[in-house]
Amino acid sequence: MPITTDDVIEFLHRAADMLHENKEYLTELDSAIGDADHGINMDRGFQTILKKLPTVEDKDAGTILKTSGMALVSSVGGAGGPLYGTAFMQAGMAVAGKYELTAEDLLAALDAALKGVMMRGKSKPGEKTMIDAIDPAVTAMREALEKGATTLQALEQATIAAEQGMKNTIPMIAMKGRASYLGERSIGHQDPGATSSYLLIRLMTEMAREKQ
Amino acid sequence: MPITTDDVIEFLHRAADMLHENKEYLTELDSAIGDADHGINMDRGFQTILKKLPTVEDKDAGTILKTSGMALVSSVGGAGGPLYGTAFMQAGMAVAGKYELTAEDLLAALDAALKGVMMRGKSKPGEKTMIDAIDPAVTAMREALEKGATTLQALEQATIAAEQGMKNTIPMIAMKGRASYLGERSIGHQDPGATSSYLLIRLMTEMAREKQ
Amino acid sequence: MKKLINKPEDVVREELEGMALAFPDMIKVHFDPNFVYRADAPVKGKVAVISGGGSGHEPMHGGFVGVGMLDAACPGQVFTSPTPDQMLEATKMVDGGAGVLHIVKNYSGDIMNFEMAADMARSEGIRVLSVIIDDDVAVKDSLYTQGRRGVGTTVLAEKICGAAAEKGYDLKKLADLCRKVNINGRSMGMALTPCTVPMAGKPTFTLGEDEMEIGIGIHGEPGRERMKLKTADEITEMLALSIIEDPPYRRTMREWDEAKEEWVDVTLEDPPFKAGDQVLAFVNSMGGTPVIELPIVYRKLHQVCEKKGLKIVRNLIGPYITSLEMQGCSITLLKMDDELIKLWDAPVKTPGLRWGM
Amino acid sequence: MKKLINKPEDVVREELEGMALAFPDMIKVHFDPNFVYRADAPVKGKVAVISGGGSGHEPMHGGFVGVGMLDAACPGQVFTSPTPDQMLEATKMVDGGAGVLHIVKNYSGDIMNFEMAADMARSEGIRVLSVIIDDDVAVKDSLYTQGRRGVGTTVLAEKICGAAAEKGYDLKKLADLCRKVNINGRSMGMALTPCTVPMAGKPTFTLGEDEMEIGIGIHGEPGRERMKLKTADEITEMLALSIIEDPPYRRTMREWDEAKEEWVDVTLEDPPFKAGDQVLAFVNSMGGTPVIELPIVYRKLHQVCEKKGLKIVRNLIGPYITSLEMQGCSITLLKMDDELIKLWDAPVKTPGLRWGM
Ligand SMILES: Nc1ncnc2c1ncn2[C@@H]1O[C@H](COP(=O)(O)OP(=O)(O)O)[C@@H](O)[C@H]1O
Ligand SMILES: Nc1ncnc2c1ncn2[C@@H]1O[C@H](COP(=O)(O)OP(=O)(O)O)[C@@H](O)[C@H]1O
Ligand SMILES: [Mg+2]
Ligand SMILES: [Mg+2]
Ligand SMILES: [Mg+2]
Ligand SMILES: [Mg+2]
Repeated sequence: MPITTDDVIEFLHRAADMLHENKEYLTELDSAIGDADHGINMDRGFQTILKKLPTVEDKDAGTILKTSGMALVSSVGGAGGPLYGTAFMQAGMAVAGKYELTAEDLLAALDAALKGVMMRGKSKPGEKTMIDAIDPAVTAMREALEKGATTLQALEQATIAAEQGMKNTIPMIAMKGRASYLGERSIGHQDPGATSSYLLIRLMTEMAREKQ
Repeated sequence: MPITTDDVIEFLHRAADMLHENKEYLTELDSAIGDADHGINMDRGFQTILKKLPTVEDKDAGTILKTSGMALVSSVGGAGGPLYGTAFMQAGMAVAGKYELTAEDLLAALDAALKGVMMRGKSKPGEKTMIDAIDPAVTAMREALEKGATTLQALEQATIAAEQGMKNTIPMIAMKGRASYLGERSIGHQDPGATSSYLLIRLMTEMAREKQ
Repeated sequence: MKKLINKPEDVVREELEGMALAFPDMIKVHFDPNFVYRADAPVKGKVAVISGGGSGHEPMHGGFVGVGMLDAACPGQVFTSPTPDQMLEATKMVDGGAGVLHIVKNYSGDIMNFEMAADMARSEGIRVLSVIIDDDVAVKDSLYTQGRRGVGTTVLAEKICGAAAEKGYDLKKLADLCRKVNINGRSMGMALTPCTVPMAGKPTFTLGEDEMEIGIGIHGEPGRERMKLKTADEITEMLALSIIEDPPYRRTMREWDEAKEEWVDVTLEDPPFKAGDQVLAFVNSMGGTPVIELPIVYRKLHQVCEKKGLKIVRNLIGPYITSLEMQGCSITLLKMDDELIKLWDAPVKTPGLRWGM
Repeated sequence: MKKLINKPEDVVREELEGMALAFPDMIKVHFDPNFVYRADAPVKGKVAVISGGGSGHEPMHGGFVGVGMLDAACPGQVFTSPTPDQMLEATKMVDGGAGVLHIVKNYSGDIMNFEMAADMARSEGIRVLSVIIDDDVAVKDSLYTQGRRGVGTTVLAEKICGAAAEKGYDLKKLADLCRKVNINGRSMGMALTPCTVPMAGKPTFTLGEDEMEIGIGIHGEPGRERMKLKTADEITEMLALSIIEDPPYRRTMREWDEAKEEWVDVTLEDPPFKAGDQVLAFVNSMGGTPVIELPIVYRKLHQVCEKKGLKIVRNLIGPYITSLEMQGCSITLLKMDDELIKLWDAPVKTPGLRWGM
């Protein structure tokens, strides 16, 4: 069952709700090694997406995602804004013009998002950032699809990998973003960006499961 | 037994010690209705007097007192400095040129000090200031001397009156100085300036008793 | 007590040493007795303007010494009036032959010490007139207190009189101008937090986590009311209305009468503000207030003035008459006319206030 | 949390409204997206200089907009980088046809948002060059972190580049000048107390009654060391020596290459200070520091510079790059030459910095 633009829009709505619910949690994580605003930032960004959605509801998935990315870029600020904004914009470019997405399209979008974050943040895996959640998820999904898994199965693998990647950030020393100034003191804390990324991937999987 | 310039100098030394010992106490009183510096101010002023004394040790009582007054004026600041400074300078003028002081000279000096404070502070009895200790003391001493009392007896009366005057400031509403801004809230606190004035008058009496 | 100081007793001297090192083109500092004076003093033929008071209110007064403002400033210990010998020596140092104006804030200590200094200077042949600033509307009566305290209007009077002296006003005219600024300027302040005098080592007063003091003095003197914390808009409106709606204020002050050669009592009355007035609006930080908060106060002040028909023609926003690290603000409104506007706009070059040069 | 604000989410907007009301002769404010720009923008034929960053550091940057300094400033939420659309719209508004210089502080958020804005502006046909300020010697390595943070030197770069733009420097020459200021300027700060971001409602960090943080960043980022409180002289000496004895610092930064039309990696190295250097000494208040304490710090800084053979030829003392109500200070030393001195002395007229006009 392909993913429709309605599904994409539903995802954005539910993501906004989910991030709003996790606002305190993400901010709490950011207060340990950052500046205590990641939850506030994500919430503000996704509320802005909701405001922009009506203008693109009948457009292709690429336009919807690009518009969402621009909404994030222009409302979040900080590091989270350009990173998630670029991720959504690149994901949108990867599926430009499409009204229905296959599992491969979804993988391409996620991969483009990952590359976008790496390009924008000049970062790579192992630096205690959101990349540590997204990168293993993309790899797991690709491998699952190559092995013939269904969309749901592939997403489930991606979620497991993202969760593991998120947890792997705990013992890491931060080398990017504000947390890097803490040096050794950043050890022992879970990265907020990796956490929000995991939550978004998990939400995709939940929706896929419900649509079964 | 007349009062010599040596007695005056001894008084200033002992006053300096006594005020140093009462520094915290006076400051504590001032913290309730003023700015918590009266003890610090008096201590600084009398230490400055001690520094100036060697230059006038062989001079007349008037010069010694005027020099002390100037030392207070130039080192204390605030309200206490000009008030006590003027008191000592006026007292000095009242006994200018004298090397020995009678009880009447002492009364004249105290009276001049009182007038000096009233002139400088534009104040009168009943306003919750040092005047409320000095004014009754001067009256008591005058009345005692008129009735034929000895110097010691007259000073003893002055001390009793000063103590009573000091205690009378407790229920008063302050109408001069910083305490006046407290209005009703100044009631219930003993005026620091009246306290230091009482302590100085009591010291005079103690010295007269020892010299008997 | 957390402070960027060395020994508490050295704070004032070391601050003055730092000022002397930092601004040698504007000021010089004399020690024992302590005063700050214009680098080019005395300016021949110009009336000299002097002020002074306890330290802890920086940049006032030492930071206002320089071309177009004060000729000298006498700093006392923190929150303690300076001594007359400071004012006397400063007066002698900066007198350019045209006399000296003493601008004195209405605190008993300041008044008495300046009075003695003026007497001494006159006995040495220097013409001195003194004008008292008493603009704090938080103090309501003058009968049972020392009267209104001198606060924000002092800064404005120093700037305006400094400019007038530079333009050649004579001593009499300058004193009249200073009195005019005083009766047309009114202020009120508030505090969110107290401050700690270095020598005392503990806060001068305490406030609960949700309390503020409205009508506070610059040494932490109690104000009109201690109340629950309110929003910036509510606070600003309270301060502004207290100032704008203040009824005519009448008090008797001692001034030197040059003809009679004695101190005489002078009765002065503040004319109330009225719709149509042009004003200078001064939002002052108590010292520890985040800079970002001052425009928020100014914004509401602008709205209140507009509603009351007052037109803000000039403004000043920042920490100019402070109380160490106290958080809070004060508002001063000064009714302006063409003379005052011209003098306000005139060039000034001091460590704490500068424009036009 | 005690603050002179209304709703925490309205702080930035209301501050901007207050600034617009207070300084209409110097600045205008654009809302949605938010930016402050010169009242007379665009100035035809002049390169425009823009900066921006999180709010809470006032007067930086909005208070530095005006003749002789910035053409526009983009304020983010408190301690949060602004968004690219702010910089894009500001860039379009102030471009006078000669291109725009973006002065960017080295924080990942600022870098990324400014980079996106520059790309967008170029795609709309505006020449944009960006120079990054990274002068905080508290950060020792650039390999395992984002690199040194941009702090006090930013203020000096904005003043100097603003003056140069006014004098007709072209875009390329202005970017070179800005880079020169950056590699010759170094800073370090310290905090006695934390500060509270309005939206957070509680302090960003905590310090014991007898503790201070040495090497702190302007958002309360951890410094080099948390230690027992020391005297002003000891603190000043620590900061000054960390700056003066800082070894050559090398880092790679991304800059736009106009010939190649792409972002390229540029490696820069700070030349160390040496005896005989002329310097500008900048003592900055973190916002809540009593004004009286700054000259005490300057006094010792002067002594340390003298001992190390550095000659202070200019100075700046006050709250210019603040962290809300944080108490503490930072020191910046900038090696000066005739070009920089001339540009520093040039007239400037902004809400936060003003002289010569
Ligand atoms: N250079 C970077 N590359 C990738 N991710 C980054 C980078 N810098 C920061 N991040 C991510 O951003 C998260 C912080 O986002 P947020 O708190 O919204 O922004 P800010 O740090 O500006 O306050 C971090 O937890 C980290 O996952
Ligand atoms: N106008 C006045 N006349 C007489 N005494 C005064 C007057 N003003 C203040 N005092 C006295 O001075 C005392 C305070 O002295 P001190 O604390 O040294 O000065 P300050 O008030 O400047 O801190 C008061 O307790 C009061 O007795
Ligand atoms: Mg954050
Ligand atoms: Mg006192
Ligand atoms: Mg006092
Ligand atoms: Mg942030």
